[in-house]
Amino acid sequence: MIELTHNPLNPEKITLQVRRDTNGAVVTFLGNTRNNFEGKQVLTLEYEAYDDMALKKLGEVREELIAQFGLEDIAISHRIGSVPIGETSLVVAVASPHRKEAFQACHAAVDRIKKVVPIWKKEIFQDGSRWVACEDHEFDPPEFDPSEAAAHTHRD
Amino acid sequence: MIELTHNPLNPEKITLQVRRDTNGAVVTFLGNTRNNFEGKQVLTLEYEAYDDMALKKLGEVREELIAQFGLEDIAISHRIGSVPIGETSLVVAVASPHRKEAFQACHAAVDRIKKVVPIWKKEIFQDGSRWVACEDHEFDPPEFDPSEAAAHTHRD
Amino acid sequence: MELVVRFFALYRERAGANTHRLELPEGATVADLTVEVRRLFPRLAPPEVQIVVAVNTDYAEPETVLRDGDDVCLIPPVSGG
Amino acid sequence: MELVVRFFALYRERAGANTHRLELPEGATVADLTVEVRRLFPRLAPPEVQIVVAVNTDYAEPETVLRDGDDVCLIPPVSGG
Repeated sequence: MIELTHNPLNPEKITLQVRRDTNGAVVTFLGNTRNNFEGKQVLTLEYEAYDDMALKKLGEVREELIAQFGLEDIAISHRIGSVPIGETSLVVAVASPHRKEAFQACHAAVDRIKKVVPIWKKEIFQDGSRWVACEDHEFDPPEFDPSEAAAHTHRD
Repeated sequence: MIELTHNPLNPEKITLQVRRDTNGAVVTFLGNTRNNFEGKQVLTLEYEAYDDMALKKLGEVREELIAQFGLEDIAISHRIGSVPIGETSLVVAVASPHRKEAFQACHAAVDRIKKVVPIWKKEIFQDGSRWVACEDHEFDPPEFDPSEAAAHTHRD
Repeated sequence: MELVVRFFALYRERAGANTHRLELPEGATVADLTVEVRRLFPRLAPPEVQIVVAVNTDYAEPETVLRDGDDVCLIPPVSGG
Repeated sequence: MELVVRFFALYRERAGANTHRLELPEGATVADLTVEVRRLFPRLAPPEVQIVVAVNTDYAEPETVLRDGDDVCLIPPVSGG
């Protein structure tokens, strides 16, 4: 199951989608919006997606990892739009006969989603906002800094 | 939170126990009872614990991993008694500011629980039963086989 | 060849537009497109940062040849999750 | 010194009892206890398998000296989760 939604995510429902009586292990990841960035209070987050491509890339991540790790199923749901602090923006649920593959595949899925899926988040502060770049690094400095910016090419 | 219970587990409630607005990542593991062992149909599972020591060891695993990985919290709940096929016998929920530590700590917690916590499971078949030993290997062969049995010393 | 380029997130804000219509010669590549985009929107990305382009919902290489009617999107560094 | 030993899971089934009362000399160790247990219950575990003992809810080394009133439990290979 692959989903982009403007509604609050239901991790239990998403996890139930992958469960079978043959699963020994289910690993679920919740990505939650944090209330601070380098000590600065974040009020809320805004997520934007290039919907068609995001759904396609999420589907590719899902198919690749099912094949690579011999999984039973993966479900991925990403919330879009305004996500209040403390709520969940991403759920990845992986079911596998064995736990090692479930843990590895779930971790790999989250890493790949953050790398290849065209979804962006913006942190809203009291006095401004910023688009977050890969791995929580600053992408948008007030003045361009080549040494900083060059690190942010995000293709494979 | 550490818990041994005879009641069905509620993974969502256990996961909520560890969530804070400062968590970026929550990883939840569900250990579910499987319907087969080497192709043989399992009807149900029976879990038995040495309660006092099991609670103590679960608490130690929790404290050690919180310290080792710099986590915010871990919750562990293990079901005891009869657990029907497809239901959850173990929930481990780990909250961390960052996902890498959350995945590693949750995996390590499950590995350690299976190694050091005095809880045992018995698979019930149509025509018999067997106590499962570490990592799903047979511990109780009809005749003692030293090469097989020696592998099952389960202390560190 | 006429193409409509879509901007997302940071690029949308810097371009001040959701889309922009471009005229490119036949046989133009993704690299040609990013040169033209940088000319039109010099503040979009610093020269050291590769502007990533998706064509028809897949990441495209700089040497990819564009065709009339292609769905062309400029993809700033992603940050989902 | 008199000790009550508790059996769990596989060991309980093989011993055919939840507990057993043992008489051991003062200063006896965990190793002495497992020798006595193996004598009383020869089918409990094959000789090649170490019988793991918990004393007062902690795993005990073979050289641990037992005391009157200790909570002694025999721990078959665990399989929780």
